[in-house]
Amino acid sequence: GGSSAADDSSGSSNTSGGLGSVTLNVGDQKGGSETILRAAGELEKVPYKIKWSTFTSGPPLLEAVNARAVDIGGVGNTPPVFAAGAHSKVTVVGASHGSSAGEVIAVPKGSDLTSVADLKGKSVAVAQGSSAHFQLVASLAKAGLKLTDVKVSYLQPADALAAFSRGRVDSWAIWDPYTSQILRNTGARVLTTGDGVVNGLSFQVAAPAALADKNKSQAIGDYLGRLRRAQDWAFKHPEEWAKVWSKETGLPYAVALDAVKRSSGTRVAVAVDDAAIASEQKIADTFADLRLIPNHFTFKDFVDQRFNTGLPASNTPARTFGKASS
Amino acid sequence: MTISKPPPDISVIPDQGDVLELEPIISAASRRRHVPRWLRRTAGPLLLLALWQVLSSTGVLEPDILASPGTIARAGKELIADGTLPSAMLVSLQRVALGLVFGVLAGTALALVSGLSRLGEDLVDASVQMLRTVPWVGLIPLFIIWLGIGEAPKIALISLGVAFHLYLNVYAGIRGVDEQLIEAGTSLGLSRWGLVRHVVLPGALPGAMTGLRYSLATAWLALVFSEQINADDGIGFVMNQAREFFRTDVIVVCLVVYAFLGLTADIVVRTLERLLLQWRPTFTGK
Amino acid sequence: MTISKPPPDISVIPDQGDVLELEPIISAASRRRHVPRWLRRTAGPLLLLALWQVLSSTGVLEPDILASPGTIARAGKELIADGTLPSAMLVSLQRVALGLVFGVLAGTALALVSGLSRLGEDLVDASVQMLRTVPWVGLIPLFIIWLGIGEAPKIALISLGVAFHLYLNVYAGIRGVDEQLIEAGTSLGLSRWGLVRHVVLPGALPGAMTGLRYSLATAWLALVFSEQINADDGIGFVMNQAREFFRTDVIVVCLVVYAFLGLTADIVVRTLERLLLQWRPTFTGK
Amino acid sequence: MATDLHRQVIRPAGQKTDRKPDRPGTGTGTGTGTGTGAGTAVRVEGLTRAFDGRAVIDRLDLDIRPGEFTALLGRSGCGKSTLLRVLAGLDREVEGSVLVPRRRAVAFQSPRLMPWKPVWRNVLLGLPGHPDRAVAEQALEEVGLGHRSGAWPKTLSGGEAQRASLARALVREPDLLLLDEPFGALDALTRITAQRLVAELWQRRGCAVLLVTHDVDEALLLADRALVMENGVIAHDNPVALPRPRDPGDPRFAELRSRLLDQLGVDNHPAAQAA
Amino acid sequence: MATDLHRQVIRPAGQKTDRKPDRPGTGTGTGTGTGTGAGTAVRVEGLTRAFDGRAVIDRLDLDIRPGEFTALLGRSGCGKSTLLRVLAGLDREVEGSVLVPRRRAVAFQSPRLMPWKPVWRNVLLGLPGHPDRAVAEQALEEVGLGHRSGAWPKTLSGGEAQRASLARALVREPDLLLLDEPFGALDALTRITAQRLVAELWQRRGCAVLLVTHDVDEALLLADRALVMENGVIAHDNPVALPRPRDPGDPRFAELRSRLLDQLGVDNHPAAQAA
Ligand SMILES: Nc1ncnc2c1ncn2[C@@H]1O[C@H](COP(=O)(O)OP(=O)(O)OP(=O)(O)O)[C@@H](O)[C@H]1O
Ligand SMILES: Nc1ncnc2c1ncn2[C@@H]1O[C@H](COP(=O)(O)OP(=O)(O)OP(=O)(O)O)[C@@H](O)[C@H]1O
Ligand SMILES: [Mg+2]
Ligand SMILES: [Mg+2]
Repeated sequence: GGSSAADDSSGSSNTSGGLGSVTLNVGDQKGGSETILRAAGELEKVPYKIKWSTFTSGPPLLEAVNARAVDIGGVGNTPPVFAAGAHSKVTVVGASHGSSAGEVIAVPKGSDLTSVADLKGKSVAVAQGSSAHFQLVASLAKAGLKLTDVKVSYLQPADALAAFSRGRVDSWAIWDPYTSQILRNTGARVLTTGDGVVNGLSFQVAAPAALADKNKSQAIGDYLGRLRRAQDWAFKHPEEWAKVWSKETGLPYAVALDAVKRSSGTRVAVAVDDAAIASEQKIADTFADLRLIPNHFTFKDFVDQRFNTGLPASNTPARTFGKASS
Repeated sequence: MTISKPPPDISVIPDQGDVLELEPIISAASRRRHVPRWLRRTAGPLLLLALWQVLSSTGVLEPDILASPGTIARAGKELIADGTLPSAMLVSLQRVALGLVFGVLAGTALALVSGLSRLGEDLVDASVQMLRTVPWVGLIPLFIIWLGIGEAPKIALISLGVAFHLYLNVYAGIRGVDEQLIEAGTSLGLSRWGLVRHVVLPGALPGAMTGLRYSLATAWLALVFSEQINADDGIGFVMNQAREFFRTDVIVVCLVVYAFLGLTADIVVRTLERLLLQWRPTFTGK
Repeated sequence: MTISKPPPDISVIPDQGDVLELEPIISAASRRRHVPRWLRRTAGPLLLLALWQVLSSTGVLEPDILASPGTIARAGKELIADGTLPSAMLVSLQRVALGLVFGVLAGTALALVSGLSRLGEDLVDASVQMLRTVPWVGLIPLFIIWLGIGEAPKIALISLGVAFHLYLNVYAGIRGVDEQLIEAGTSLGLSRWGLVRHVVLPGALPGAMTGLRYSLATAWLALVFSEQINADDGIGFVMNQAREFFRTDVIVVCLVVYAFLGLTADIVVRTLERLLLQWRPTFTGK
Repeated sequence: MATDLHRQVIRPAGQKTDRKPDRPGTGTGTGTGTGTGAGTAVRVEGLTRAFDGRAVIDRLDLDIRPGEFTALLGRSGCGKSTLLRVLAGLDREVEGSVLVPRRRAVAFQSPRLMPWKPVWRNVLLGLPGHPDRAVAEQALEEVGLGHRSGAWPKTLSGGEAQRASLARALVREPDLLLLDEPFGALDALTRITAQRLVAELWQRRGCAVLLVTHDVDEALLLADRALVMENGVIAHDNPVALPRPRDPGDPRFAELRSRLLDQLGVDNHPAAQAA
Repeated sequence: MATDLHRQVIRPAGQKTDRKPDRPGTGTGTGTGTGTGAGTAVRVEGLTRAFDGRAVIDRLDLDIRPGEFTALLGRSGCGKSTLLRVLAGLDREVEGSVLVPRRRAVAFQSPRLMPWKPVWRNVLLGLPGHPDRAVAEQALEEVGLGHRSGAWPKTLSGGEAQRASLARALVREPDLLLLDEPFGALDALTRITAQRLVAELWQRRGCAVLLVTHDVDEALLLADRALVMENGVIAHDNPVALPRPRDPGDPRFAELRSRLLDQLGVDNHPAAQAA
């Protein structure tokens, strides 16, 4: 539940308080929060110290949150489900909603598959436990198929690319920026996107211990505000953001710009409301049915809604860079 | 072997002015501990286990730092009951066995080539020394491109790990063979192959055993990576999956299984050593 | 060394009925190749490189399977020019150095304990044999819980890999020391520590060298995993990141750097061996 | 063959050379130069050592008095080296009781030099204090190895290694010197030098010496007692009560030689005998 | 000490024992039993072997005729083993020309048994065909090691190992037999047996033998020629033209012994001499 601290959290960043002595340990991924905040100028005049830690992907970041080595960090929509399923000490405190156009099931150039239903009996590469994993299950379900109707090849993205580009697998469930990369470089074709199938959410996950600390909780509130403003900046300056991002990650600029326009630039900060929780609960139940999570559990137990104030509902449509950009 | 009489007392010698101070040579039989070997060898691991349990039950080791042996045992029992672990082990065992065979053959062959001839050394050794440092993980995409996503890349990865280990130790073993024995073999009219078979290989055997010991471990380690490639069974897969899904208890069960495998490998190699190196009267500690 | 006269012709001996067939002992000087050692040793790697380039330029090796050496060189030059590689190397070198120091100390100490005393062996060896099989990767979550996400878990991972390698080879080395020399040392009145220092350790040195050789490689390998934990610099991080973002050229550059590190490690150990093992007249191939 | 070996080695007066197998308390020997003539230096009672059930040493008794030079002969494989190893305290898989002095030095049958130490370091190994290289050099000079003191052991010739091993034992100044065929690989001249060296040390320190040898003349030239080992026990114990310096031409010497050869099983009928 | 060694070893009549250093074509030796008496078995010309710049063998010349039994004596470290290794074809870091028969057998100064093979397998190692264990057992029986044929080499006593090594060389039936102090660690009786064994093989096969020994009597009892090595060359070459069986009591024997000891630098004035 909310607390009095939540009141100032939505306020501006110039609150004095005892924040000067606070150090916020933020977990990050390469080209993630730190990059966007810096590019948007949101790392100037921060009334507390931020200590960045970089992780290769969501799961190890949440491991660190669970170990109290990190206070807060941003991840996709499935890692919190698994972390919660394992009863890790993590709490979802913020969310953003983006376009699901980047989450696709792709087929290589020259493939004769045209619909998800055609996948029956074919092989699909997917990273286990990723958002694409859920998307695959959901997409198949929508086409009236079960996971067992296809040959699932569990491959990490780098390995999957090798397999996909050599035609060792018939299709690949993948997300951005990988989507933009293969679409641009290998002439792959999209079979289906995640639109209407996945929730397009990503989360800020904090350690309960940090939330219990009054000062830290205040800092987290401020930090979430900065992230929201940075996202707005990115939407307004896609080229600039793509340039920074590509430099940071080594992605080609064209690919980065594609990815920004297709997904990462479309994000809008939203409340972790009941709709969001329900959509995550659906993911949790799906994986529990697949026995990838040992037990059914209530996702709401791992959510703290104190920072929701003033944020739009989670089903607020993502921004688009269509004709009506700006 | 028992002592027929106790070691005599030095005081039997009457104390004269210029008597040499003598010391008794104490028979080993009187000092021998009578705890059987296997029991003493299990003491270490058991002690570790006991420590773990004690720390857990006294609350020094909190469950979220490391679950107690009891919890792990329950998780393990579950994994066994639902068939996950047995079937994973079976699949992995096959992969490891195949990988070991190829790896041992390749490693030994390479070691022979570069151990036996200068030319071989110049060509092979530098290349192997260069390649063995290359991390497997980086090679996985290449392996997929070359060998697909079936069993081949998995077994290739395991073989690679095994081969390098064995290579290094067998090569060092060959280079450590006493030159005097090589000379003796030559002078006895052994052919080049006879020399290899009767002198060089037996001489390199202790080194090879060390290599084998680590190779067995490496094979299981490589499995963790090889079962990242399109696997849906196997102990490495179970562990990778547990990592993705934050199942710390399953991870620890896997680690325990690995530890158990390590012990088994150790027993296998020890038995082999007892059989093959019985000619070696070496230092065995005091 | 040159031959003063050519080996005599057997036909000098007049053909009588019962003459023994003689063979000349051909001086090694007349058979010696005059290619310097370092050149011959670089031949292997250079050959590999040439093969790679040829396959690439003839199109047998397509660029998306493995980029050509030229492409890789360009990518490498870029990484060096923008400072990524040098700074990564520097950071990694520090981690590896620290990890090596701790690992070497721990591994050697453990090996001494279990190599020198039966009791130590019973307690330590079984536990180590059990633990060394445990895959690092599985330990990462535990390490994060125990040691946080700073430098500690990274260095601990490296140390662990190094320590087990060294343990195994030093232990085998100690157990391979000739009992006769131990006896001689004892009879010379060496204390227990003197025995260790003057007999056991030098005798175990060849084994330790093999262990060290692999340890150096292992240290760099462990880096790849340890730099998955909260790193934003280091060669392992660069490689992990390249993997995340499909920079195949960067991956291959990293692999090449690793190969280069392997060669460097090899040169270091070879130099050490030349210095420390010069007393050993062993088989050096023909 | 052995010539004026004892040119400079004259035992001090009062040195007892006859056997004293009785209890040490009853010993009557007067002290040698260093005053350890009384008591006993080695006492072995009922010593048994078996390999794989075969008793190589079988309830052996042996007493050696301080300052006594004892030669041990016997067929190859009869257990001489095994006995030496027990006396050196290196083999404890034994039954029976053994008492030996604390300060012992051994020269093994094979040289057993540490291959990783140059010769001079091998010589100094285990000596208390930090003796100078000069100490080793001098000892090596005495065995004629001064020029090889910096060499690696594996580059030594057979005789050179044996001499290095001997030098290593001799610099230790022990109370009990155990020598296992220390001159076996030496030529006649070098052997005489080495024998003289051992004799000198023995005279100076008054230490007990147990010398395993196959050379009957050598035993008779050097020792106060010549033991013959057989079937795991000391089968024959011959006091050598000849005045020093000894002369192989002496008829008593020849008689003793003949007796020893007989005990060793050599069919030495007078015709083939060299005296 | 050596007694009726040649009890059964009688060299065939016509055996030349005087030195023939001239070109083989001019040799006049008639054949021995196996008919290899003509020509040459070993020819060494201008052989030089240096270690670290020190020439241990320095322009050495040596011819050995087939069927000739040659003894090689010399100070410890003078290069005897080095010469043997060259003749065995094991050391090729040499200058000069060396011709040797294809079939050679060596008994090294140290036994060099493969520690990983039981004694009998060591004996058979490298023999063509797949000889039976019985072959090895018989050879071992002859050197008195029948009971140890299944033992690991490291459990052998010094003399046993030396005998095993000798047996290993003898079963090879070579044209050139190179023996490096093969009897050094043997007691008197065992030594006589082993000497007789070598003599028998030599007589039967008519092979050339080069025996390194430090025992002057041994050299004179067995050899046709006694060489003394010094300063890297064969400094003295003594034909031993004594009838066999030889008697150490023979005045010609004593004279030769005296000459050899003199060449070896032993100060053997008549008083100390045993004849
Ligand atoms: N590898 C080597 N390096 C340097 N010097 C060596 C080497 N091998 C032998 N020598 C030296 O060469 C000399 C001759 O050695 P060799 O073994 O031939 O002597 P030897 O006549 O057989 O002596 P011994 O009777 O003591 O066996 C010795 O001084 C020895 O130290
Ligand atoms: N470790 C062992 N295992 C089995 N038998 C052994 C072992 N060590 C020695 N022997 C045997 O014990 C016997 C005595 O050996 P020892 O070395 O004492 O003989 P020795 O009298 O010194 O003979 P030599 O004069 O040949 O050196 C030999 O028959 C030997 O084979
Ligand atoms: Mg012996
Ligand atoms: Mg020699």
